[in-house]
Amino acid sequence: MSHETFEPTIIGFTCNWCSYRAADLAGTSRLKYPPNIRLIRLMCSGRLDPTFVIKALASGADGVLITGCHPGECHYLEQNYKALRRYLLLRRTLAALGIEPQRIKLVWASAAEGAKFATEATAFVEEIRALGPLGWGKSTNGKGLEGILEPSQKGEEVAA
Amino acid sequence: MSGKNGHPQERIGVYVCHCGSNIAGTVDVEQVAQWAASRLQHRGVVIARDYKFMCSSLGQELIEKDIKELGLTRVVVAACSPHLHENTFRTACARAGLNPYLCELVSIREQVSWVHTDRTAATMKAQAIVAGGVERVLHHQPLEPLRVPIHEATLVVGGGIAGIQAALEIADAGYPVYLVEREPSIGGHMAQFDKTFPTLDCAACILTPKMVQVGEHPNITLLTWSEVEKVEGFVGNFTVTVRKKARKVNTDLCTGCGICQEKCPKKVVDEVYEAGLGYRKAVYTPFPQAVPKYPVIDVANCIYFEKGTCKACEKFCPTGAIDFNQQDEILTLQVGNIVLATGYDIFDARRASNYGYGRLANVFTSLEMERMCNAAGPTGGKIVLRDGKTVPKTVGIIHCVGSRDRNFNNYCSVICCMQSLKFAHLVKERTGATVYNFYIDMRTPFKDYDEFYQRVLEEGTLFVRGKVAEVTDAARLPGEEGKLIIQVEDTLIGKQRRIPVDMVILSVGLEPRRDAKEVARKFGIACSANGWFTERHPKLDPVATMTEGIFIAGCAQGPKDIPASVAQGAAAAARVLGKIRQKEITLEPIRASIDESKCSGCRICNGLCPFNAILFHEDRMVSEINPALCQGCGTCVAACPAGAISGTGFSNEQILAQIEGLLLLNLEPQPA
Amino acid sequence: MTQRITIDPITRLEGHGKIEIFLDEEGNVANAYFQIPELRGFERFCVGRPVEEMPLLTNRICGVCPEAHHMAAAKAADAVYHVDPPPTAKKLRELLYSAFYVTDHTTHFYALGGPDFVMGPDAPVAERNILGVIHKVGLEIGSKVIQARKYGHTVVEMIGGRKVHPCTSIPGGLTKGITEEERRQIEEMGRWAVEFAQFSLKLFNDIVLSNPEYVDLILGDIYTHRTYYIGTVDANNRVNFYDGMVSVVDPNGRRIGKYAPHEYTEWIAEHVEPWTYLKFPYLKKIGWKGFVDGEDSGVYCATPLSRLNAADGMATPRAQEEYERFYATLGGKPVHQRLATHWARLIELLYAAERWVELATDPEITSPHVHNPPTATPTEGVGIVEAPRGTLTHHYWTDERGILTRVNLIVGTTNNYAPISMSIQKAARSLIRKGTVITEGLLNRIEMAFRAYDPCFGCATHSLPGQMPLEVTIRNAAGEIVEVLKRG
Amino acid sequence: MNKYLYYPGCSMETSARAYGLSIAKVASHLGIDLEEIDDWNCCGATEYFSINPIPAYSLIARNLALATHQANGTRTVVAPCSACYLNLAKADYYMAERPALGEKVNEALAAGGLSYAPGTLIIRHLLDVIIHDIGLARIKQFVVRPLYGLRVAPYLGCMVPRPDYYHRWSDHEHPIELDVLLKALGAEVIDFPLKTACCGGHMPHIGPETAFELLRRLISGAVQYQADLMVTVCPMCQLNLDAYQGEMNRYFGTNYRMPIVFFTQLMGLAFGIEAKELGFGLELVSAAKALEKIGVEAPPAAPPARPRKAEGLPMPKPLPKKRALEEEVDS
Amino acid sequence: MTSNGKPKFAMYWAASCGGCEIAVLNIHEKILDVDANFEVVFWPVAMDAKYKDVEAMPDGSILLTLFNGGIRNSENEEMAHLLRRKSQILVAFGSCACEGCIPGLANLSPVQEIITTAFHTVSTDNPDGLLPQPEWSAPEGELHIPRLLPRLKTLAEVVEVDYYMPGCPPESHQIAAVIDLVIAALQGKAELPPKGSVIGAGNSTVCDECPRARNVKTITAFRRIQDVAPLDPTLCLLEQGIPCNGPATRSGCNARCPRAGAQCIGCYGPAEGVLDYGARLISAFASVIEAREPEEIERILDGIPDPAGQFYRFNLAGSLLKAARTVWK
Repeated sequence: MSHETFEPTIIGFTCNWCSYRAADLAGTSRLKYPPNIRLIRLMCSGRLDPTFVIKALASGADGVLITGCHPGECHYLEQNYKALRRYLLLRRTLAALGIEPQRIKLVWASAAEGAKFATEATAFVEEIRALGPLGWGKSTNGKGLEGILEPSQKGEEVAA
Repeated sequence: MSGKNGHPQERIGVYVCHCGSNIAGTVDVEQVAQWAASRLQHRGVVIARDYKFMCSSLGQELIEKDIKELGLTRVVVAACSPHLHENTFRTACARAGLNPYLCELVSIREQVSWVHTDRTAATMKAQAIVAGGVERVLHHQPLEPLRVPIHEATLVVGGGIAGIQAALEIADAGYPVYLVEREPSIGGHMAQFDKTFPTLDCAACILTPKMVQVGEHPNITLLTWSEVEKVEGFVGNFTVTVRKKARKVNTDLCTGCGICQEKCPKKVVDEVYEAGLGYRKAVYTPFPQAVPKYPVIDVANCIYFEKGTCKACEKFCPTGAIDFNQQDEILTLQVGNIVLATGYDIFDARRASNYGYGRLANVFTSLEMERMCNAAGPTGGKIVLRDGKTVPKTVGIIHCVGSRDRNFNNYCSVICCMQSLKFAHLVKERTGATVYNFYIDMRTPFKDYDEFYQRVLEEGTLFVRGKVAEVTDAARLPGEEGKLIIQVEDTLIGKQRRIPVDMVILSVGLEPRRDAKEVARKFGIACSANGWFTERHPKLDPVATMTEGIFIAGCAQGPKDIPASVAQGAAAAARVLGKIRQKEITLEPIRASIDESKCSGCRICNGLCPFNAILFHEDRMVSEINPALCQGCGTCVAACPAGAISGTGFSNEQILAQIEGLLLLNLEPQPA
Repeated sequence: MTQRITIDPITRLEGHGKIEIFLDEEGNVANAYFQIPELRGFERFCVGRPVEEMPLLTNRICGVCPEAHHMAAAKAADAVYHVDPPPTAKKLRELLYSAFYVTDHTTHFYALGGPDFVMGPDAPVAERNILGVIHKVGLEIGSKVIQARKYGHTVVEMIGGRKVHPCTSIPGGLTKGITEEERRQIEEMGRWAVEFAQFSLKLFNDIVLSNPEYVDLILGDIYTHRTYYIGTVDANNRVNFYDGMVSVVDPNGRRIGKYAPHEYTEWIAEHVEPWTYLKFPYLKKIGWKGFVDGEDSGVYCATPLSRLNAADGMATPRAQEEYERFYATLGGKPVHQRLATHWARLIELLYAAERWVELATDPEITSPHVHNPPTATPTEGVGIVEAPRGTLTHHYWTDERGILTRVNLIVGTTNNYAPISMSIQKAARSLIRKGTVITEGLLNRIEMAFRAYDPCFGCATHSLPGQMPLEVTIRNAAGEIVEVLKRG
Repeated sequence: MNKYLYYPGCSMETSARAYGLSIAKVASHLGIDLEEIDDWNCCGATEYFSINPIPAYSLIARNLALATHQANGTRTVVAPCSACYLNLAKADYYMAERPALGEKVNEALAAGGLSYAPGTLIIRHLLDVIIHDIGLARIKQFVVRPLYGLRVAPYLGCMVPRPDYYHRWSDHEHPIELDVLLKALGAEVIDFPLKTACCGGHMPHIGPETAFELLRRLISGAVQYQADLMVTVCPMCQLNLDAYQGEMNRYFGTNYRMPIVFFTQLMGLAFGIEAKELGFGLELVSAAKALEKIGVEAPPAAPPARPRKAEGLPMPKPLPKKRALEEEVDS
Repeated sequence: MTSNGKPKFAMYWAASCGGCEIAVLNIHEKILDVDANFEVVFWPVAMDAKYKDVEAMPDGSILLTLFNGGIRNSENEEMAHLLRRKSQILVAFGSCACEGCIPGLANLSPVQEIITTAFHTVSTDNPDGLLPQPEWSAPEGELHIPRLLPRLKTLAEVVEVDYYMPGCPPESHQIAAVIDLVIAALQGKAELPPKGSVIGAGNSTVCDECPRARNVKTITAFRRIQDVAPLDPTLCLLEQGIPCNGPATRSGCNARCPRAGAQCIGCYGPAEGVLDYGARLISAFASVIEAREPEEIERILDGIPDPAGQFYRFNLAGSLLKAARTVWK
């Protein structure tokens, strides 16, 4: 896909108490943001297992948005700090594997911040669009990873 | 991945809601339904329907009918936010005999139709979301909600007006209450006040009867001079450890006659009740109407405890109630609910050093002023300067000290305007002095408040609109010598003014208790950044907290005046009573559990749970989760390096499957 | 008319190889290429790793001699951090290493190289293996062999933490020492190992040296090359496996010099041929003259035989005796007959066992002081040990945090790539002639040519793992395949 | 021996020689080793900031860069002049806060083969060092000629306590560091309400009338409180108050004769050093009369920190930070 | 060993170091049980064998094949397919076959880079920058060497695997146990585990077998092992700041490395049911870091200078991402 027409696929993780409600609020307030982002609800950003992020990226997502309550306002008191730490370490690891750390982003949004959610979502889609496709499998070919293995397998042999 | 190898045995029904035109307006719902029926068939989708209003009784019946006739084992509804109708559809499934937790509601309204405009894109996203729901629901398990019996007793922390109100409401309803107060007497700040705005009725006159009620109420166990040390357990079953500090006075013998206080030779500045403006003895009750009536010995200042001699109180006590050897007691209370009404501290005016409090003798805080006005106070209600005799001729009252000020607190402390007006009135009434009020904005909402403002205006109090720059005793112009000069920009005339006065009253703001954050941690509730306790919902659930069974009332939740505090006290009580009457409460069965055979006892998870639900068995070297304490956040599930912890409702399998669904990984190949 | 015989895969050497033989018009051997098809990339993917992990990562270059890589890496890491481990740490490392030598040489003699002799080169294939050996020499001896390997590994495990891929060496020493109880066991096993080594030499004596056919085979010209030899020696120019200077002797046995680890680039260079993934090390000072032997060719050899040739003797009494008998029997230094390597290996086996006992009885050996934490800023360092299959060189560069920025490895077997190729060529030339009936045994003799080196291409191909069966392809002058000799 | 890097600034040799002299004496007395920064240049106490910040900051940063090269063993730069102190601190602070600025400044420095990493140095005012590193207790030990009976107005000016980037001072409006120091010397210290008010700064040159009014407020304030003299920590304050007092009198038709001295001069006196060596006599409004009072012995017991009237209402205690200092001096 | 109706046993190495073979030899006496109960038909490292015979064998005629080594080139892949066809039970034997092992780290860089680097080292005399050529015409004729796959694959990526036996190498006592199990199963005395299971390993993680004392985990700093002195011989290494992978690494090795004072580097791979080893470890380490401010957290994370190596040392080829992005491009 060429850059102009590139429509990124983004998975967003929300926490049940703040950011998911922020997303709901964005909806009820009829605020618009691009359709590229698909949300998954967790009870808490502390539930976010880095596996989910890597799984998403490996299965064709071009970016992952992680959202949770503001520090100090976690429904479960301080679990969002754990999310923050995992996020920071995960970014470093992905970077070491050649994935632009900007492809994952952590955003705090309270239940009242529907507008913030919408702007952040829009901004993130644009950031990812600018980065271009990640290329780990295409989300729509129904095969995920294998999707990109095929080409490389066709040209299986590389000239040494 | 288990998501891939499919679950042919499951029979899934997919229901796409039009929500009138709310969804159908942007999403081609028929298309979504057909798509699901064809492309997700091999994932177990046996029927996919669209309907005008799924949440209508007809819509629900549609689902129930299919469950019965088509033998559905899973249901996916694509409609609005689960926060609105999850329950609706779960109950529908339950009615049809399907475990409610085998139903998944995905939002294509808040997350699609209302936030997107492009119909094609919106429809595609809706399909992805449905696919996500289908993949996810394949991994759902039938669950039973947890039921926990509720202990009838309630703990109320804080004996201010809010706590008193809550305690009385619950006790009157016939349920036991423990009221814990840190100070020797209940009453809180209100007991320090003289008059209350706007009605100007005497604080003591309306408060003391309630205090007495509390003292005498058969259902209320009053624990003053006591502090909560530990809180364990969960809604319905809290175990609370309270330290009952040694009064050094045997309350069974003490009659509260007060002789000990007369005879005690040691005079101490009373920082608490008299706001530092007056004195008390080393053995004391904070004020005559104290409840309970029993004094306490202030060990830190008692001559006997310092020097080993004196014992004046003991000598003169007619009933021999003084007991120097009395020790702290540790009580363990079983309660079902907790109300926190721990109140506030006043802003420390010394921090705003440009107003000279603490340096310039005749600068007073509003709380000092309350005491000074109070007939029972250090000056017997006379308004005088620090020398204790001179009556001021000019008085300046400065609003918003420490409030609405980025150097200190950004918020408005709510009560200061009305309080300042009250002082303006009292000062005028008692001294006839000229009174200036320096304000940023006048805030007089609520019943009869603004009327009171008008009244004070008519009384001839002068109002200067502007934030005071400084209060100084450096005279520079004739007539300033020996006065306090208030330097202020009068924003209404746009001029700098220097107004010499005899007395300055700082209307200080309200701040969270110094130890608010620590208390929040102790009770496992959340604090806002500046330390006020966080309510479950700012509008719809103002007295509940995120932690089941713990409620908040009064200024602990944020600055408010007496009427509001009382209202919240009563509200919290009502919520508690509601819970008690349920006898038992059902908890969402979203819980984590540890597979002991997989647990390596690495103890990574042990420190992660804010609710202390994870315990470690040294003997077996494995960790275990107490399901009743677990709140289901899933942090430990995500953290367990051995993958030994799993969480119901949001298991790894469910989330990973949903990811695959959202990314359309397992679609039936397009029919050519 | 062409005849075809197939051998596949090449067996009983760790790793893989492939031989291409071209015939001329007369059908005689024009040339033979020994190709290595693998390359693993350690030089590349170790970059970015913390240097202290190298003893663990480079282990995985070769599971046959991980101890060698562990040691070379540990020594290189010490050098990178400019830290000198406490004496006990060094001794423990050498003790581990000696025990490993016993295991490794035993494995080779009985499981890999030995069968050719024990069973005879023409013995049925199905019997020409360790189980065959056991069947022939008797279970009692078989279990001795197993015992020897077991003891060696037990010591490796006691000091190195694991039987395969030890893990205890870190920059500045070891993560742990040994207890007196462990020391006692180690000593006991060591004493047994000494006996076993002597037993093995006797076995070799009885089965091989007392068999004129084998002696001819050994002394025969097929397996002889007059090359340079290198090997690590201690201060007294005695063979040492763990530490010292690398001694270099010419085809006449004259020592032309000794170099310290950090000087290796002045002595060794690697020649590249486009038809193989393996490089051909040679002596820089002499230069690369192609696959030829003699004083003018930089081709050298690094094997047990080379080590004996490059040294003035062995550092332990019994081994020294054997050393002298060795040269007496084979007509003085240097010995160029490659098959003598098997004997040399057994002498090293004895030395290793004796050294094992020496160290196990060293008073310092149980001291708890086994680590000096590094303090200097890490920069660059070289570590050299004698791997059973040749001198092993690790060379690391790091940034100031000790993160690798560059890595160079010259691995034991690689040293011998050129001589091995030459041996094969020569064997082919002398064994494949027009009209020669190529028999199983004859093909095995081709294999014997390099099996003597105990080449480990698991090691050599550290640059990229991959399996590659040996196949001997014979092409005529037209380049058409005359036959593919695959093993089997 | 406490070792510091010393940035004297331009006035020590000229308008504030009394300060320079007394610092030298007192420092050696207290065992403060002040190592002057080699080749230091103007601190940038000019209006240049308002014209172009980069050169202004570079000018200051050069001093910091030089200091770092010289910083063996110590990281602390001591400036006796408030303006110097503020500017050096300001440069260090903003170079850290605004990396872009930091880079530009370092580009400029690079031209001279210099560079400065913000945060490397700790920039402190002499008074701060004396109070916190030497400590009132030790200072008291050095006092051989207590300033009993001398009534002094402590005057800090605006630049020392504000903006106080590193929160070193007890208060921004009413710091008491100077007060307690003078108390420790035995002087009677008035609670001078104008201690951080403006001395006029550069106004004498720009708008004399404004400057005179500001000076009048200060001096009349001190007079109201019957101070024998005003004590400053800043050459510019001292210069304004001392040198323009006459003109100010003429302008208002007043006749104030308020001596303005540096705190180090009084320290020297209390330590028994000769007045001449401390630069007394260099001031324009002579302090001689005031100094006579110290000759007078038989002092009244030093007044308590905060007189509490027996009758009347109790005063609130000061904030902990201040109380600590007061307790130290009272002890 | 003569053919005698005994079930047939094969062991093969693809891209491996030979350590697995040694580990098998290290079962010592047990090797004789193998001999007694199996006919070893194919085992390159230990015996001369007949490749054509393997081809000739009827499909499924080998009962048990232990396949070690990763899939690095097309030959590896062919052998994998061949042995899959011929074997009833195909075991991915050892870390390389299961998850790529250390050679899998090669998946951090494109294969071209790997070759170029190897042929431009300090000691390489390569003025013309020669690189090995798949086809090369020597004066006497054409020479061929195999091309390499763009990345190293695990056995399961190319053929269906019946059992996984992790470890680098698998512990000998585990191998012995598995051999006993198979023999017992042959004699109908035991059940084989369901296909796809991991055998010869524990069900938990290394900590389960680690004797070191443990407390509630909190990490204030990560430290490099050589900087920790003295090393507390009895306390959990992770609690001493050493990034020990034990918590996330499957048990079965009896915690060898931690016992020896060295941190676990993860050779036994992920625990049962874990999808991505690195992710679990990232989550575990990060969760217990004692800091809330991003700057502070970053400072602590600087203590892990090589996250890719730390978290995917053995597992990269078997991880969800399988290789670094440069390899995919």
